[in-house]
Amino acid sequence: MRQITYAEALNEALHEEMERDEKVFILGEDVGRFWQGAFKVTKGLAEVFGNERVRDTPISESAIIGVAIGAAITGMRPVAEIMFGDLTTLAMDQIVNQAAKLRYMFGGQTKVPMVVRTPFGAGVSIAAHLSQSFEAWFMHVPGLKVVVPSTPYEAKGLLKTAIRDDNPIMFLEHKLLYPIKKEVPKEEYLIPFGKADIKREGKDVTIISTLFMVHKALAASEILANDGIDVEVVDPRTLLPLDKNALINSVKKTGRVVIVSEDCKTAGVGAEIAALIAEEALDYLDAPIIRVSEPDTPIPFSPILEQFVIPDERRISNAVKKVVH
Amino acid sequence: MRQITYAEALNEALHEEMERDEKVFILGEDVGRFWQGAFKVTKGLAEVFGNERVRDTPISESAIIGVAIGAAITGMRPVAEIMFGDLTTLAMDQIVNQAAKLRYMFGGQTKVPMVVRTPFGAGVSIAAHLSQSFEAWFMHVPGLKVVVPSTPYEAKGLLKTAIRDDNPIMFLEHKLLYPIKKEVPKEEYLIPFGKADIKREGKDVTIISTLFMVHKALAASEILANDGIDVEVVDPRTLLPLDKNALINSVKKTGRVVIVSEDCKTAGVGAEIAALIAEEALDYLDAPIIRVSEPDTPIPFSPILEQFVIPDERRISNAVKKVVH
Amino acid sequence: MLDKSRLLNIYRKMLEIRYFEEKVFELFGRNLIPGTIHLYTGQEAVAVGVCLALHPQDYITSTHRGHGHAIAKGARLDRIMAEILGKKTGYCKGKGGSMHIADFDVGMLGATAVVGSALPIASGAGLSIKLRGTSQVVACFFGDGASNQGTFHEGINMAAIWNLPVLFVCENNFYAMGTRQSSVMLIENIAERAVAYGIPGITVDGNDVLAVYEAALKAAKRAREGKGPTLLECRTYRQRGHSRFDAATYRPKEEVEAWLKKDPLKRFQAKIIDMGIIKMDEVYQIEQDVIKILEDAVIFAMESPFPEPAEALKDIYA
Amino acid sequence: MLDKSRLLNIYRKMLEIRYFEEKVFELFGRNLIPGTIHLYTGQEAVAVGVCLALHPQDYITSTHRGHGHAIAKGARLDRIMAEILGKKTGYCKGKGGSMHIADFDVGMLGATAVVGSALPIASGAGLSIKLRGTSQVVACFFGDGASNQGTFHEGINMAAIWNLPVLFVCENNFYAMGTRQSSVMLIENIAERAVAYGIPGITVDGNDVLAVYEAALKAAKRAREGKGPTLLECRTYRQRGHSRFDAATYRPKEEVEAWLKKDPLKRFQAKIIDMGIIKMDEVYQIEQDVIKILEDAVIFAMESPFPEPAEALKDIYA
Ligand SMILES: Cc1ncc(C[n+]2csc(CCOP(=O)(O)OP(=O)(O)O)c2C)c(N)n1
Ligand SMILES: Cc1ncc(C[n+]2csc(CCOP(=O)(O)OP(=O)(O)O)c2C)c(N)n1
Ligand SMILES: [Mg+2]
Ligand SMILES: [Mg+2]
Repeated sequence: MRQITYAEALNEALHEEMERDEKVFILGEDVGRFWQGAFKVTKGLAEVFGNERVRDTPISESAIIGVAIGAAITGMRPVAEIMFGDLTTLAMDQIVNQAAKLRYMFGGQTKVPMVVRTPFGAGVSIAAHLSQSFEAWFMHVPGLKVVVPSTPYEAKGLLKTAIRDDNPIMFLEHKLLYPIKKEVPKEEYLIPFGKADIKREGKDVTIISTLFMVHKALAASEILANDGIDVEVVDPRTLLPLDKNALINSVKKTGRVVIVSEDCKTAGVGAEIAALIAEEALDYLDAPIIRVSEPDTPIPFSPILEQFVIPDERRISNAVKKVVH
Repeated sequence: MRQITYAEALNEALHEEMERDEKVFILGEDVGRFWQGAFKVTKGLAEVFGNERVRDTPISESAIIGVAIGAAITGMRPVAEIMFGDLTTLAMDQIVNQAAKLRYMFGGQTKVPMVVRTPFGAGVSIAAHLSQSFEAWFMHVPGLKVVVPSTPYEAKGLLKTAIRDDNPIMFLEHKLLYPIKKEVPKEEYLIPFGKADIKREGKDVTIISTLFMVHKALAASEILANDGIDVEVVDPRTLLPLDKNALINSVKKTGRVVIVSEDCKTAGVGAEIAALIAEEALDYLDAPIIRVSEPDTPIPFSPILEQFVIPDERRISNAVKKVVH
Repeated sequence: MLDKSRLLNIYRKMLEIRYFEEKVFELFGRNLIPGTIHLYTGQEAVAVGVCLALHPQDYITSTHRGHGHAIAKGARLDRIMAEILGKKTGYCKGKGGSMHIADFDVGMLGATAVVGSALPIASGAGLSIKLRGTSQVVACFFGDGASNQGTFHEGINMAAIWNLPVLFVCENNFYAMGTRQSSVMLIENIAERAVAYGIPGITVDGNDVLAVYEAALKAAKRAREGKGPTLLECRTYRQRGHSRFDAATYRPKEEVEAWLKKDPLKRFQAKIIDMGIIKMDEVYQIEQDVIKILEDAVIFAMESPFPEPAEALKDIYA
Repeated sequence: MLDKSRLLNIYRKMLEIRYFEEKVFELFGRNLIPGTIHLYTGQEAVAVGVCLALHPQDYITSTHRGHGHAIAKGARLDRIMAEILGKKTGYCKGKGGSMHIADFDVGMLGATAVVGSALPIASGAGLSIKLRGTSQVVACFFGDGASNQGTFHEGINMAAIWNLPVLFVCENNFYAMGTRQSSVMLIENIAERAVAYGIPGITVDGNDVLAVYEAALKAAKRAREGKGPTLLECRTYRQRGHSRFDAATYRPKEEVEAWLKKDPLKRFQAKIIDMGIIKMDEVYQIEQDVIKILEDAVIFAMESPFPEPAEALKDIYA
């Protein structure tokens, strides 16, 4: 099968959905023909669909989201790009109080079909303001859906599903994933929300991880296989809705679980998943649940410091060994 | 001992600290002499300390926090009030990217001694925009401290500590606590951060809860005592730093734990506490960890709906009975 | 000049709002309304004047002080009242309450309790109009206090650069809770802020419903012609406190009295009587009509059931 | 008129920034700098002109394009360079990098990577000055792009109503990444936005260091007298791409060439030579001096150790 990058997969999804439905349009800073997106995800789209449907905005994150909401509740299907995930902090009222709640507050009179695409993640040495991951915040907001694609295949299939969904979607990408090249079918496909994917089958330990950490978990699993530890890697693919059954079934099978996420440990993604297991599958656990994540620090600039805080194969392996022994 | 309300206790703390240290000042919407704070916490302070030190601001939440930061890094000790906790969404960049990270990003060159006071919580029928609780978000932000006083005694002692602390403090109050009247010593006292308080000793089950839920947990405990269930109620008092030892010791003693918080369940305060226990005290658990919280919904307006989503004594009791049997 | 039937309609709408709000005040006093209320009393000319300049398919966005906007845009009194009482038959099934009235069927896109948050949303509705190629416009109501929010700046600027059909209607009632406009901005007329976005800014007497109407009509025409947004400042006054709990002692007595003399309803009534457009018995007839539909609305609302508790778990996702 | 030594100092500072940035560009090309860089080349007259109008104890806040601000305010080249290289001896111990240079000892309150976020922080420093009763002022640098952020509106308004001693210095280089100023605002001069806050707004040629200096001096004087903030727009141009990865092909060639002719450094050099203030050999001498301290700075930075990994866990709390 042909291989394309994660960025190209996203681009294809946007292209196809804009072609399919003229209500779909894009807005964001520098998404248009001059820059084509900070990570080139909107490459070529302005040329094909014009400046009206691929709109460069001022640097106004709050209004980008607000405008998307207003368009969504009056019949359009906007896809908004926020250049860095950290900058969603500038638009939290619009995301959390408006997009997520309008339907509920108005008793179901409206729906808010919109997608907010934004990249999280560290690893490119751009320091504390542009390297965070706080998926967990959005999991805490009913009304939103939270999508976390880990491969080009998922990026395309989930983005197409997101654009067709009638709810506000936080579509969270990862900077280090954009250049990753993998197989993506040419034929149209959609990936449903709330369906985890078992990225590697195994019987000894379950690793639950998302986004870029899926790749580190897989790499760690290969190393562990040499030590005779057979790891199952489960990628939830959407954090809200979360495929609880798939996670719990894997834990029931292995009895041991390590959760790997790139966010700060306290009150992060790992907390929710661990709590879920402690609530619903405690009796199947043969060892404590270990969370591997960033320590509770901002992301530092210097690569030596940055690499120290980002979870790596070694820390993942150690955690797995700890729950196995 | 004399009794004063939670609002009065906060007011006394502000009064005393402003008297003690002229660097302390207050800013926020309608905190001044005309309104004296939406919940009257700043009552009388403008009269005593003048408009310069008790400053009414425009409706500009982001600038309220930003101005506090600028003052804090240049030698002042601001106490900012955000009228409703939900509105911190308008200032998240300033809170999360600036206040919490400046010290770190600048290699320790500065400190950011400021307090953000704001009320969370439902129960007064003012609907989805003004009734949320998302303490968990702030727990996920290294650099912040998160304070959650449940009684007038704690309100005063913790606020004084917060004002003297050299870090940015999210001081989270609860609307329904303001009128609660309880004993508060006249003599000066401080309450250290990171020290949980056992609000009720018991041996059968541990309830961990904060803010207004402490009172519901205590009420539920009395009912459960009649059924012969001896509940221990632990109030962490600060969520960041979190007194892990106190929580874990109580769990070790009782072997059973229910976490009660008023936020939405998914990725809430209960998630972090449950994950912590599943990681560090799994072997002591005799039953799954149950979280009692709001379901994953926005807060509805009509009292009959609102009361349905807020955790109550009945739901707390049921959860306790479930972990006991 | 407007014809008689439209003038009478203006009068009726303003009266509906006035009496509705006084009824809400009364019901609140009788403990029948949960939460809090922010009454529109005294500001009726703004909502009515602006909405008269709109077509049925046009949109509005509203605020915490939004009953008047909903009524002026054509929402039903009974269902607004039912919502305020937290009933199942309310516009939002009891989930929204006084601060979140919405009626999408009449183009009322809902009220927000986060001050200033509707400005970018209104711009978004304007963008949608442009992209869909209809001739609608959006009127976005907000207060003097809201004009200091970052969303004011971002929302209006975006509408300006894209020539979106939006009327940004600032209801300058000179106070945001207890905070005077003059203490939180150095300029006198909020409309001056239009300069920052290169769009027209107009200040009108917000207690003169015809002045508001004419300014709004001009702005709507401009918007429909693709010439972009207008910032329309209507200077008015809330005759009651900020919310039900506020005695508004921070306002000088003389100021309140001076504004009461400029009451928009009385002024308009006097005007149409003076002009010979309406006679006292017609005034009386309209009054009776309004009282009657309001009574029916109250009965409807009072007799409606509360929602089932489990309704709280619905409408989270589409 | 400024005396010779100050004029020479201006020249030296501008040259320090220019050469520093060219060195950063070179080191980045050699893969010695992690992350990205945003060079100040071409905008030197703004930082130098403004900081010349400030006292040592005054404050500045800075942006992602901040090396020049730090140098102009008196920060050391060697420690800035060490920070950019991620070294332990950098101003932030390697935790901040190019986008977060700070030197509190010289009143440089740090650079932010969140566009527009420093405006309210600068106002806060201004409030602190007022409350502490010192005669300091704050200069807040930001770009044309930043002026569309909500924080611009909120931050300036708050400084205005409280008469805070802040110079809001907008470096209008006509682009925010690939986005032209004219496509994201309808007005030509960003200084016009001052009208919205009732404060002075001044537009100057940002490539004329003396014009910048004079405007800043006037604004600083006003601020020190308790008369409040000024919005000072300096029209300038970045001679390179937005960041190291950007070839800036979105800019018309003629535009770039026209601006290169207005190069602030060459213009100032020509001026002081024409005026007879400085002779070519003095120019040469300054150049040699700057090259020397820059060489030393690079050696210092290159030879400095990287931080210990565990340094990542420090400085989170005071
Ligand atoms: C963003 C935000 N800040 C503060 C509040 C609390 N609050 C509710 S109404 C109000 C005053 C609003 O004033 P204005 O915009 O002038 O409208 P008015 O009440 O005069 O109609 C405030 C501060 C809020 N709801 N939202
Ligand atoms: C709030 C925010 N939005 C977007 C970005 C990404 N970004 C970094 S620099 C920049 C352009 C800034 O333009 P301007 O303010 O004019 O400054 P200049 O780069 O021209 O110096 C953008 C969009 C950011 N860092 N912060
Ligand atoms: Mg007002
Ligand atoms: Mg620029």
